[in-house]
Formats: sequence, C-alpha cells, structure tokens
Amino acid sequence: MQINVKIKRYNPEADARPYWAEYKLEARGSDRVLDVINHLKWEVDGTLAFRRSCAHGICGSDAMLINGVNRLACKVLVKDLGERITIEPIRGLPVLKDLIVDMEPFFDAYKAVMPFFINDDPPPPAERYQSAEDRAIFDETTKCILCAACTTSCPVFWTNGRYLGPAAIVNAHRFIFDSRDQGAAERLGVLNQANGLWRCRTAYNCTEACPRDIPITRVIEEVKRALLWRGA
Amino acid sequence: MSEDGTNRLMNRAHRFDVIVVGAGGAGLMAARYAAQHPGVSVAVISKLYPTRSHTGAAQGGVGAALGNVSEDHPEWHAFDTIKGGDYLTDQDVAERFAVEVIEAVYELEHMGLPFNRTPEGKIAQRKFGGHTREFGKSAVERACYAADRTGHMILQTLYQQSIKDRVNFFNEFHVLDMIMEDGACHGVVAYELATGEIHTFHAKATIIATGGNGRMFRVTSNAHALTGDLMSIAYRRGLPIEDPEFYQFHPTGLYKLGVLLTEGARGEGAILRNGDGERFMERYAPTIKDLAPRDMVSRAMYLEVREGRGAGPDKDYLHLDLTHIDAHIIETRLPDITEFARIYLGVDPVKELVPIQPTAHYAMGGIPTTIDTQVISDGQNTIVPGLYAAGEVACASIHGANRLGTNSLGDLIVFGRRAGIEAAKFAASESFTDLPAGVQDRTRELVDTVRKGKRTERVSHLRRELQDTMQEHASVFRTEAFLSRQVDILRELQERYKGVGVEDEGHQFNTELLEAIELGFLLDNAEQLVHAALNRTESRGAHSREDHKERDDTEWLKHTLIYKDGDGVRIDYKPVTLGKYEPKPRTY
Amino acid sequence: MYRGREGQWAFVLHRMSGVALALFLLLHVIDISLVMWGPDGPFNAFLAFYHQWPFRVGLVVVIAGVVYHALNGLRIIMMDFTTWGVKYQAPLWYGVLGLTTLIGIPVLWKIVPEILGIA
Amino acid sequence: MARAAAPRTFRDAQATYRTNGELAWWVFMRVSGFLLVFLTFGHLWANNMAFNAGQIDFDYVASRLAQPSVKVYDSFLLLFALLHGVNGLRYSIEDYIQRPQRRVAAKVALFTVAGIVFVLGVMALWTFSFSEMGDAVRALNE
Ligand SMILES: Cc1cc2nc3c(=O)[nH]c(=O)nc-3n(C[C@H](O)[C@H](O)[C@H](O)COP(=O)(O)OP(=O)(O)OC[C@H]3O[C@@H](n4cnc5c(N)ncnc54)[C@H](O)[C@@H]3O)c2cc1C
Ligand code: HEM
Ligand code: SF4
Ligand code: F3S
Ligand code: FES
Repeated sequence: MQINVKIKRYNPEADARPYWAEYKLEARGSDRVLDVINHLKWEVDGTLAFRRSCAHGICGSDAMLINGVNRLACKVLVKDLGERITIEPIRGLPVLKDLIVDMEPFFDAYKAVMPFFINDDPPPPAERYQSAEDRAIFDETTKCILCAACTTSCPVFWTNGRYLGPAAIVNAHRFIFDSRDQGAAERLGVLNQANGLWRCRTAYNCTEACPRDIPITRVIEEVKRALLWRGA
Repeated sequence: MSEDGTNRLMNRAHRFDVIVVGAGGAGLMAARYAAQHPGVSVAVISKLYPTRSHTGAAQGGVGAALGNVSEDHPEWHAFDTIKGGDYLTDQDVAERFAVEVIEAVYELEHMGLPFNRTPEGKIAQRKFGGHTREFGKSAVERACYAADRTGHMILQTLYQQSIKDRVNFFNEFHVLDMIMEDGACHGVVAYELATGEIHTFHAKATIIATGGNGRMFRVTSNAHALTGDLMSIAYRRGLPIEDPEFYQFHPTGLYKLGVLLTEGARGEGAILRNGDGERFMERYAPTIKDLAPRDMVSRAMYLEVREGRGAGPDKDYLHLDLTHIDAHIIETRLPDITEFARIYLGVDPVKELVPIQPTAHYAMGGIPTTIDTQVISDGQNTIVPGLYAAGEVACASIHGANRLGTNSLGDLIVFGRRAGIEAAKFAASESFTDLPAGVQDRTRELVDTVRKGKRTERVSHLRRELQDTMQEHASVFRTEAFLSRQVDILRELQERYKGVGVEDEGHQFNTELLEAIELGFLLDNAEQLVHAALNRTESRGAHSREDHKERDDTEWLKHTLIYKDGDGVRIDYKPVTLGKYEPKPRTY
Repeated sequence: MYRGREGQWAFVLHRMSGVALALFLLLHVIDISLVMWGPDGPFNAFLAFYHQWPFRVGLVVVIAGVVYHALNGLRIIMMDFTTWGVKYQAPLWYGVLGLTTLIGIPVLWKIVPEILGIA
Repeated sequence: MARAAAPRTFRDAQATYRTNGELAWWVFMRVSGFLLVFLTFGHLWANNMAFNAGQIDFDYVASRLAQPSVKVYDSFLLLFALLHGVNGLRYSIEDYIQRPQRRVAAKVALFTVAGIVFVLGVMALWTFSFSEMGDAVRALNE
C-alpha cells in the first residue's frame, strides 16, 4: 500500500532548527517501521540518521516517537499504524541528528541507582541459592533493554530532566528485590532524593511505552512502598 | 597542521594498557578480568552502546555440566562439543572449555545473573540440541538459562559489573584499523560516530571481541551491526582467517525475517513438522530427533522443502509446533519468542504452527587463536604479540565444523575471561613502544575514498545482491558450480564497490558512511567464506558439499587458514589437535 | 501531543485542578480576610463584584475541580497503598470522571438557577 | 568530543541524598488529601449547597465566623489546604522551572505569599470579635 511518512529531521551541520520532511512510498502491512526508514535511507535519502541494530526489539537502539507514542521502530508494523506515519525523536533528551538523541543523561541516571549486584560475602564454591519464588519477584524488571522509551514518555521527565526517570527505577527494583543483593538501602537512599522516586506522578505513559511489557508504574509503586516501610 | 589542529589531535590520541574492541559478552568479560589485574588500565571501544550488542539476543542458554537437573560431567560436554563439531574441534580446547565453563557460569551467578531456578533453588537447566549424557545415549539438561533471554542477562550483568568496576568506555566509536608493526599489534584506530573524528588508541595489548558477520546472508538472525569488521581488518592486515567455510544456519528462524526462535523451544518439547504435518526429524536422527545438531536439522529442512514437502503456498517453509506444550510453560519459559511470532507473523504459538526456515546464525571460524586466546598468524601457531581475540570473531577452535547450541555463550565467558587475564598479564610485563608514523593514514584513506566516492553504485543495492547471492550459492548446500559462480559474483561486486559513495557529506552521525564501509568488510568476509568452501572438497559439519557428500578425514581433518593475497586469496592449513576421541561417523 | 492514555490525562487534570485550586485558595483566603475591615470596609463591595455571573460560573468550575481533584486524589491513594490500585487505574479513573459528573448534577441543579436569577 | 563515560560510584550516588523530606511530603500529601476530602466537601456543602453563594455578604460570613466550631473547622481547612496546595505548587515549580536561580526565586516568592496568606487567614479567623459587628451577628447573640 501507499503510505505517507512524516519525519522530524534536524542536521546540526546544516539546519537552524528541526523541520518536518514528508515521504510517500510503497510498503507492506507486515513491514516494520524500521524497514520503512531503512528503505528511505537506502533508496531515497542517505542522510537520514537513526540508530538500529538487532531489528527485533532486543537491543533497545531504536526507540522513537511514532504516531504520538514511544515505540521501537523494529517492533511496530505498518499495518498497526495505517497510511500516515509520523516519526519524531524521543523527547526530553537533546536531539543530535534526525532521530538520534544524546543518551548520556539517560545512562547517567541509570548509573546513579547503582545498577549492579552487590554482595560482599565471599561467594560459595557453586551458585548462591535462590528459591524460584524469590527469583520471580523481580523477574519483570530483568527484562529492561535500556531503550529509554519509558523515561522519554514521562511528562515529568519532559519538563524536568533532573528526574531520574522510570528506567532507572526499574533497574533499581531489579536489585532491591533480589534476595541475594545487599545494596538495597543505598539504592533506596538514592531514589529518596528530590529528583528520584518521588517525582513520579503515576502518569502511566512509561508502562504503556515499554516494549518489554514491564509493568513500570506498578514497579515504581512497589519501590515507593518499600521506601516508605523500610525507610532510607 | 595548525596549532589548534595539533591540539585536537592530542585529544584524539588515547593510551591504555589494554584495549578491548567490542562490548558484547566476550568483550565485557575480557574487560572485567583485565581490569582486575592491579595497575592495568583498560578501555572498551564499541561501535554500539554496550547493551546494544548482539549477545543480548541470545536466548536459549549457556551449556555447562553443573548436573543440577540430572547427572552430568564435563567429559560428556567435551565429547558432545567435539562430536558436534564433526571432529574438527581442537580437543584440548574443548576439554579445557567444558571444565572452565562451569566456573565461569558460577562466576556469572556470583555477579548477580538471574538464572531461572530449580525447585531446590539451584540454577535451572534444560535440554539443548546435541547435548547428551554418557557420550550420546540421550539428551541431557545442560543449558543453564534465564527464560529465553539468557544472552540478555549475561550482557546486562556484565555491563552492570563494568559500571561497578569503573571500566572506561568509548561508545559509538567504530574501529577501522589495527595498528600493526613488525608483526605485533599496538592498538587500533577508530572513527567517532558523533563527530566524525579519527582517534588513535595506543595499547600494549588489544583484544578483539567484535562478534559475527551474519549480515552477508539475506535471511539471518544477526543484527544489522554484525558485519565482520575486524575479521576483515585483520585479513587486510595480512592475518589469516580460520575455517570461514563453516557457517551455521540455525533451523528455526521466523519465515522470511530470520528472527530466531531458540532451540530451547525444542528443548521444551517443540516439534518440527513438514507441510504434510509429519515429524520429519524422526527419519534423519532417530535417537534425538528434533534435538539433533543444527547443521543436520537445517539440512533435513532443506531436503524436505526441496522434495516438495514444504508448507505454504510456495511450499518453501516448515513448521515449528508448540501447540501440544502447556500454555503456561510457553508463556513463562519462552515468552520472548512467543511474542516474536505474534508480532512479526501474527501467529500465536500456543494455538498455531509457526512458519520457520533456516537462518544464517553463527560463524564457527574467525581470527585464529591459541587456547589462551593469543592471535596466531600461521599454521605453526606463530603468536602475534599484543593481539588477542575472543567470542564469535575468534576461532580457538572449539566449535569445529558446527557449534552446539549454548556453546557460544560458553565460549564468550570462558575465552573472554581468558583473553582479559592473558592480555593484562602481557600488558603488565611490557612497556609502550613508539607508534609508527602515520598511524591514521589507512583509516583516513578508507574514510575519504568512501566520502569522495563516485556514487555510481548504491550501497544498499550491492549489499542486497551480496546477501541474495550468498544465500543462493553458499548457504546450507554447496556445489563447486555454485561456489565458483559466487567467486565471480564477489569479484564483480568488489569491483563495483569501488563506485560507492555517500550523499551525506556531514561529520556528525554519518551512519551512511559507516554502512558503506561495513559493506566493504562484508565483501571480504564473503570472499573468505566462499573461497574456503570451494577449496574444501568434503562435507563436514555445517559445510555440506553436494558434490562431495562424505567427510574425508584422510585429506581434510585440518583447519583452513585463508589469507588475502593481492587481489586474490592464499590458503594454508593447520592441523586439528586430536585427543582421546577418535573421529567416528556422526549419527544421532 | 503525546498520545498518552488514561493515566496521562488523569495526571494532567489533577495537576491543573490542583494548581488552579491552590491559586484560588490563596485569593480566597485574602478576600475572606477582608472581613477584618468590618461591615463598612471593602468586603461587601468586593463580594458584590464576585457575585457577577462570570465569577459565579468560575466558582462552579472550581467546585468541579475540587470534586475531580478529591476523587482522583483518592484514586492516587489507592494506587499508592494497595496492590490492586495500579491494575485498575484506568477503570478507577473513569469512575472518578463518572462520580464527578454525578456529583455535578445536583450542584448544577442548585446553582444554575441561582445564577440565572430564577431561584 | 571524546567521551569516555566515567561511571558513577557508590559515593557519588550516596552524596546525592540526605534527608527523608521528600518522603515525608509525599506521605503528607496523601494524609492531608484524605482529610481534605471531608473538609472541602463540608465547606462546599455549607456555602454552596446549603446556602446561595450569590448572597454571601459580610453578615453571612461574620455570623459563621462567630461560631467557635466554624473557626476550628476553617482553621483545619486553612492549614491543610494551604500546606497541601503550596507543596503541590512547589512540585510544579520543580518540574517546570529549570533554571536553578529562577526556581529558587519562584519558591521563595511562593512561600512568602503563602506565609502572608496564612497569617491573614489566621487573623481573620481568630483575632476579631465579630460579635461587635453586623446586625446578623448581633441578632445571633441576642
Ligand atoms: C538470535 C541469536 C540467539 C542466540 N542464542 C544463543 C544461545 O542461546 N546460546 C548460545 O550459546 N549462543 C547463542 N547465540 C550466539 C551468541 O549469542 C553470539 O555468538 C555471541 O553473543 C557473540 O558475542 P560476542 O561478544 O562475540 O559479540 P557481540 O555480542 O556480537 O558483540 C560485538 C561487539 O563488537 C562491537 N563491534 C563490532 N564491530 C566493531 C567495530 N568495527 N568497532 C568497534 N566495535 C565493534 C559491537 O559494538 C559489539 O559491542 C545466539 C545468537 C543469535 C544471533
Ligand atoms: C479534596 C481533597 C484532596 C485530595 C484527596 C487531594 C489529594 C492529592 C494528592 C494525593 C496529591 C498528590 C498527587 C501526586 O503525588 O501525584 C495532590 C496533589 C496536589 N493537590 Fe491535592 N488533594 C485535595 C485537595 C486539594 C486542594 C484543596 C488543593 C488546593 C489548595 C490541592 C492542591 C494540590 C496541588 C497543587 C497538588 C500538586 C499536583 C501535582 O503535583 O501534580 N489539593 N492532591
Ligand atoms: S523499562 Fe522498558 S521502556 Fe524503559 S528502558 Fe527498560 S525496556 Fe525500555
Ligand atoms: S510516565 Fe512518569 S510519572 Fe511515573 S508512572 Fe511513569 S514515571
Ligand atoms: S533495532 Fe534493536 S530494538 Fe529495535
């Protein structure tokens, strides 16, 4: 079918400000949006810049604002969008070129919650044991691919870039609720700061944007309660 | 160069004791262990953000004989690996691997990796293709897994630890050359995507961990970024590539897309069916049926299609049947692949058959190394000082002619770790030498040729032709006629490649430029594969010649080493390290 | 405009109503405190000014804002302190809107005639 | 620009938090919100439903404020609504004003205004003897 694609473009070396570019092309309903923009790049305009790698929703490179919602370009099909497709860079992070944004602030927020396993006891010769139930508690938050779709869909983050954002909280949850980990208190402490957890206004955009179906708002609420009852 | 220019040049010269190229499982493991060496500075250079590496796509599991579910031993694992590799596996490497992978898996667990658990709370394990008890008696639960995202967990866990360890990262830096002088490696030269600037990374030891090259085929499970860059760079620098003809096709890729459905699905009981609904693997591998090694299953699938028993209007695909498996097991142990089928094909695996076809998956060959991951430059195991390789890009050779499922993740952690330790040890004992003059010259030339190219050819068209013809002529079944034809095609494509150029004249995030350069790398990878395949007149593992159907141990029990030689290639050999397992016919 | 769903709009309305109410509150306390100047002070004149119809309509909006904000506040509290609140956040929000309307009917029934001067 | 992303450490992270202030305010918003449901609804009922708000005048207000129970009720309403509302406004300031100096200025202004309003409110409620003014009040006292 014939589709109409509008892309918000910006080349810092040539353009004073971002502008909308429109393209008409043939596509199949089963094409991914990534196939569409690849086609544009390969056949129409080589200067179009975006990130991609795995092409099946696993690497987290290509979160974009597609038809008004954050998604991975490789995980949404043309048939689910219709003939008019609008693509913008994700919001709240500085746009570097076309659909490429600066991910450093995002990763900084991630790093701030100490997203790594902490257990200073000498490890046993084999594995540390963990019951299947304990493992299940944080299963969902281990799925995160750091695509930033959530953080950049959050209305609080759009205006307040100091907010650590849902992705950081998700990754803190991953460890706070791991029965083997010993760093929960520190992490909760970080989240307890002014721009941490308490900035979340339960807007649910993050949950709806997450390509890994992580129930982010629920996760955030779990961390809020943990902080409330355990204290920091 | 202006004052200012020199200054900027200084900022673009970096010096670390150990440089790791690639931030996948192998690279991050290497960085971690190198950094643990006191006083050794380490940096990782990656063309992608680390967590975007394709290790994150690995699904099924990592094989280690923990024996958590049923009795298991490293000897059994080693044997399966050797037999799976059709006896081209170096047996000393496989034996060491089977032991060390157990330690490495425990270490990953200690780093926090969230494996699934058995009812007793141990690491859960499941069956996987080619992994057996007592030297081939029946399938054994050896794959340690975390749902169907084991690779994701490994990648995340290692990246997390590298944050903890304060590893230096240069993300979105594309390595385009190695600094080689007098047969030794002194670092790499890289192009910074954000600015278009060229940086020199001076190192005492360089570890290459850049993953695979599946993008030379049309239907592949590999990411867009897997273009075999360093295999090509090493090759251009006069180093050999080992066994490139052995390229694995994974049986269960989503029809047309190539997106992988893990073998773990069959480990959980899924069955392959042809267009008539028959469980055809019973005819090809009576004992372990659907869990036979990948080369055998992919060949069986090709034969089914060729003999008219495919499914669909064009009878060109087959089916993976999960419908008899408990829906809860599917949703909990195979959630991701279930989602892939639903999203990309609109098929619900719980209720429907999933259309599949073999998909280009894994390079058994690569940059040749010793068991300690030192890169070697010839069949006499001459070591290239300061150069190490690990992961899919390397060939130690543990996978031989065909890799077993789960052995790649094992490879990453075992040899990634080794590379880190060895490189750090080497770096600690060496001092920096002066860099040769004009270290950036080759890179500048490479970039400039593409930048100023004539643009008479489109990169995407050449790449498509490469992928189509490789799929056609050099995939699961090969013949002399097809391969020779492909040699000609590649020569023509190489010629036409000289006419490529880019529309994007900018410096910042010029992804078009890099795609063009990557295509050049891919062409080299294809050249290595096709020439080696044409040369090897036998069928072994993943290399299946219809004009030479038998394995020929008298003539061909040896590794290929292929070199670039002017515009052509030169082929040399390296003996296979044998051991207690005599090559036998491979039946399952 | 980001095409968010219930949660986003619940938040936007909650914030808008909250800010509006807070600003209104500040004004409201000031004008009521004018009583301190006694019956002959500015108070009555001020109120007469407020009794013009646009302000009375505004007051209806304020009441609607309070009702929405209060009910949605309760929704937020349920999400924060129960394990099921998050799961039912969208239906709860529709409940908030429904109840706000429901409460609005008698309020309008009472006040509209007053504004129109019928009552 | 070369960016060797320097990872943060435990200490960097720990240095960023000190108090439980935000947690306390979060709890307060919920507790006060819950109380405010009753306080505001009661207030609205009394002045808009049980009375015609279009007829509110000095006498009406004075007659209400002459009752001790109303004084107490309104004091609670004033206190909770003001704290709740001002903290809510502070949230908005944190979110929408990104320049640090301006943010501080906005907060200072807000707290000053809120302080003045609070004092006004308290004075109106407690420092005047309405019984000396207005006919209605007198009537009430008789
Ligand atoms: C879909 C899929 C499923 C799989 N499932 C399994 C499984 O279940 N079990 C198993 O054992 N194996 C599995 N494999 C195989 C295994 O995942 C890979 O072989 C392995 O992850 C490769 O890891 P690596 O570290 O070598 O490279 P990668 O993870 O691919 O990383 C390569 C790194 O090199 C960097 N790089 C590349 N080129 C350059 C350059 N020029 N300059 C700078 N950096 C560069 C990239 O940025 C990246 O960081 C699977 C593979 C795929 C594709
Ligand atoms: C009537 C009962 C009320 C309830 C149940 C209530 C509840 C709440 C709750 C729970 C919050 C926190 C929102 C969050 O953290 O996401 C909140 C925020 C707020 N409230 Fe109220 N509130 C009430 C009345 C008021 C009143 C009378 C005012 C005005 C003075 C007010 C002004 C605000 C403001 C400005 C916010 C901040 C909004 C935001 O940050 O998004 N509220 N309210
Ligand atoms: S939580 Fe979901 S949306 Fe957010 S970064 Fe992780 S995967 Fe992406
Ligand atoms: S969108 Fe933002 S406000 Fe909270 S629920 Fe998600 S982080
Ligand atoms: S390309 Fe990897 S997530 Fe889309």
